[in-house]
Amino acid sequence: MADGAGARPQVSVQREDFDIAAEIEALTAGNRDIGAVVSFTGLVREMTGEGAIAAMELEHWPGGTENALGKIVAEAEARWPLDGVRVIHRYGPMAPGERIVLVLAASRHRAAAFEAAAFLMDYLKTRAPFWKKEHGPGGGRWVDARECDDAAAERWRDGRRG
Amino acid sequence: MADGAGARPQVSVQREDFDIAAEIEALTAGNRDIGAVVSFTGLVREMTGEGAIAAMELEHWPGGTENALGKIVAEAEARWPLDGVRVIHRYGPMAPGERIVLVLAASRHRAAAFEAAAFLMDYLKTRAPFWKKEHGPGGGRWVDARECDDAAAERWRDGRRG
Amino acid sequence: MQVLYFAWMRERVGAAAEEVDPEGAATARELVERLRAREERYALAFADLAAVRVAVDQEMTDLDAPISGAREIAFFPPVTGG
Amino acid sequence: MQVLYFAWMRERVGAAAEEVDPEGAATARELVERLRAREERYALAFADLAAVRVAVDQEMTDLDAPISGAREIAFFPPVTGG
Repeated sequence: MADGAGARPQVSVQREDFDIAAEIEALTAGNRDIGAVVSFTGLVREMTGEGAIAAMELEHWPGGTENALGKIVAEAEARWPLDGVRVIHRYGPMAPGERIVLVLAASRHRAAAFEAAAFLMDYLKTRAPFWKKEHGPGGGRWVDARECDDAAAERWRDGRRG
Repeated sequence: MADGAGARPQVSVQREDFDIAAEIEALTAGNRDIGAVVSFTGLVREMTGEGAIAAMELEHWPGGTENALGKIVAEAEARWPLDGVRVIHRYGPMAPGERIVLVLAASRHRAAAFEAAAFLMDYLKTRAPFWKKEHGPGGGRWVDARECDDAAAERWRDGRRG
Repeated sequence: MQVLYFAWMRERVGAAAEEVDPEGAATARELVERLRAREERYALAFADLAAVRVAVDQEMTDLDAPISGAREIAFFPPVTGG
Repeated sequence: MQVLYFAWMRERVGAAAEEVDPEGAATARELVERLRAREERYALAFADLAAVRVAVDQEMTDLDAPISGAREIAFFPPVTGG
């Protein structure tokens, strides 16, 4: 049902895990014009370039993170005809296999949903203030940013789509 | 857990609805190298070019459909380094808002998961033997294929990625 | 040889599957021409060849594909799933 | 003015937030230079300026952004979430 749909947050930064099916249900309920929903789920990988990690810790910027994610969502909504967007990003300690991030994009047709979800992730990876620290056999280690993430974000410049 | 993971089907053509969260869970369980899972869910839209529909009926080719979907999945696995692929497509009568199709792609990094899921949908839309008949105020009407679906599938020719 | 029809082609032919004598047709296109000449319902189903897709023994192909030795030919309109 | 540090910059500075006298610094880069000259821990945190990102009043910008009138400057390494 659409009741209270306007009151649901588009962006959440939280310690707790999330329920993908419930989030998709809440995003699409009451809107029968939606034909396509794309979800992205990011998980903690055990093997890194430095070996197997025991845990990962995500630092964020309370307030600043929500602000940055809100701008990224607004930019996606300006670029594509979306019927719904949802971003949930966790912080704090996490074990390998745990969910880190969820991005949902809903639209009438699939191209907009796919592109918007990919755009949201590319911008989140390069513009949202989160920092990963991996805890492995060699102790704690801050993860380096990847150049390919900058390249992925760059492809959306100048209104290009993919 | 990975037990029995090899026995799970990659492709299902079924009357029943599906559980997105359970499918993602089954696809990723026991594999801690997966960093990215992309899902596509297709829903029955109520408004069409011909007005609001009351129901939709999906015809398929028993045996031929599974065969076609299996080939599409094999092609995706040959093109991208995937840790898991899942395709579920329903047939039979469906109401607006109901789920029609689910595609999942899991990989270490997000680019492969996003591209493979988009590829699977583009090929499914143009090569998997399903036919939609919409039931609206004007009676039953077979849905026309969309030219933009052919264009979307064409972009993956010659090993191009996006 | 077994011939299958789907969607509105099935409705126009009035059958989902039938055993057909190919009468020496070497390609799917020749088989379609023989069927069209046979009865009005086939002429209707195959009125627009641009809208006809064909699979020979479950391999998607085109109307000029050879059909000698094939067990099953399927005719259908462009697919619209997903 | 309030200055925030995140991730390994926070660890090197030894504080997540502090009140800093900009000593007339007109840009974020000038503020960094004053901090670097002040104590070893700042010199360490800002050793590689290519790895420093800056936000002025929560707007992502660069080191040459003016900071006069700003309430809050945040310094952090390239982000690695997602």
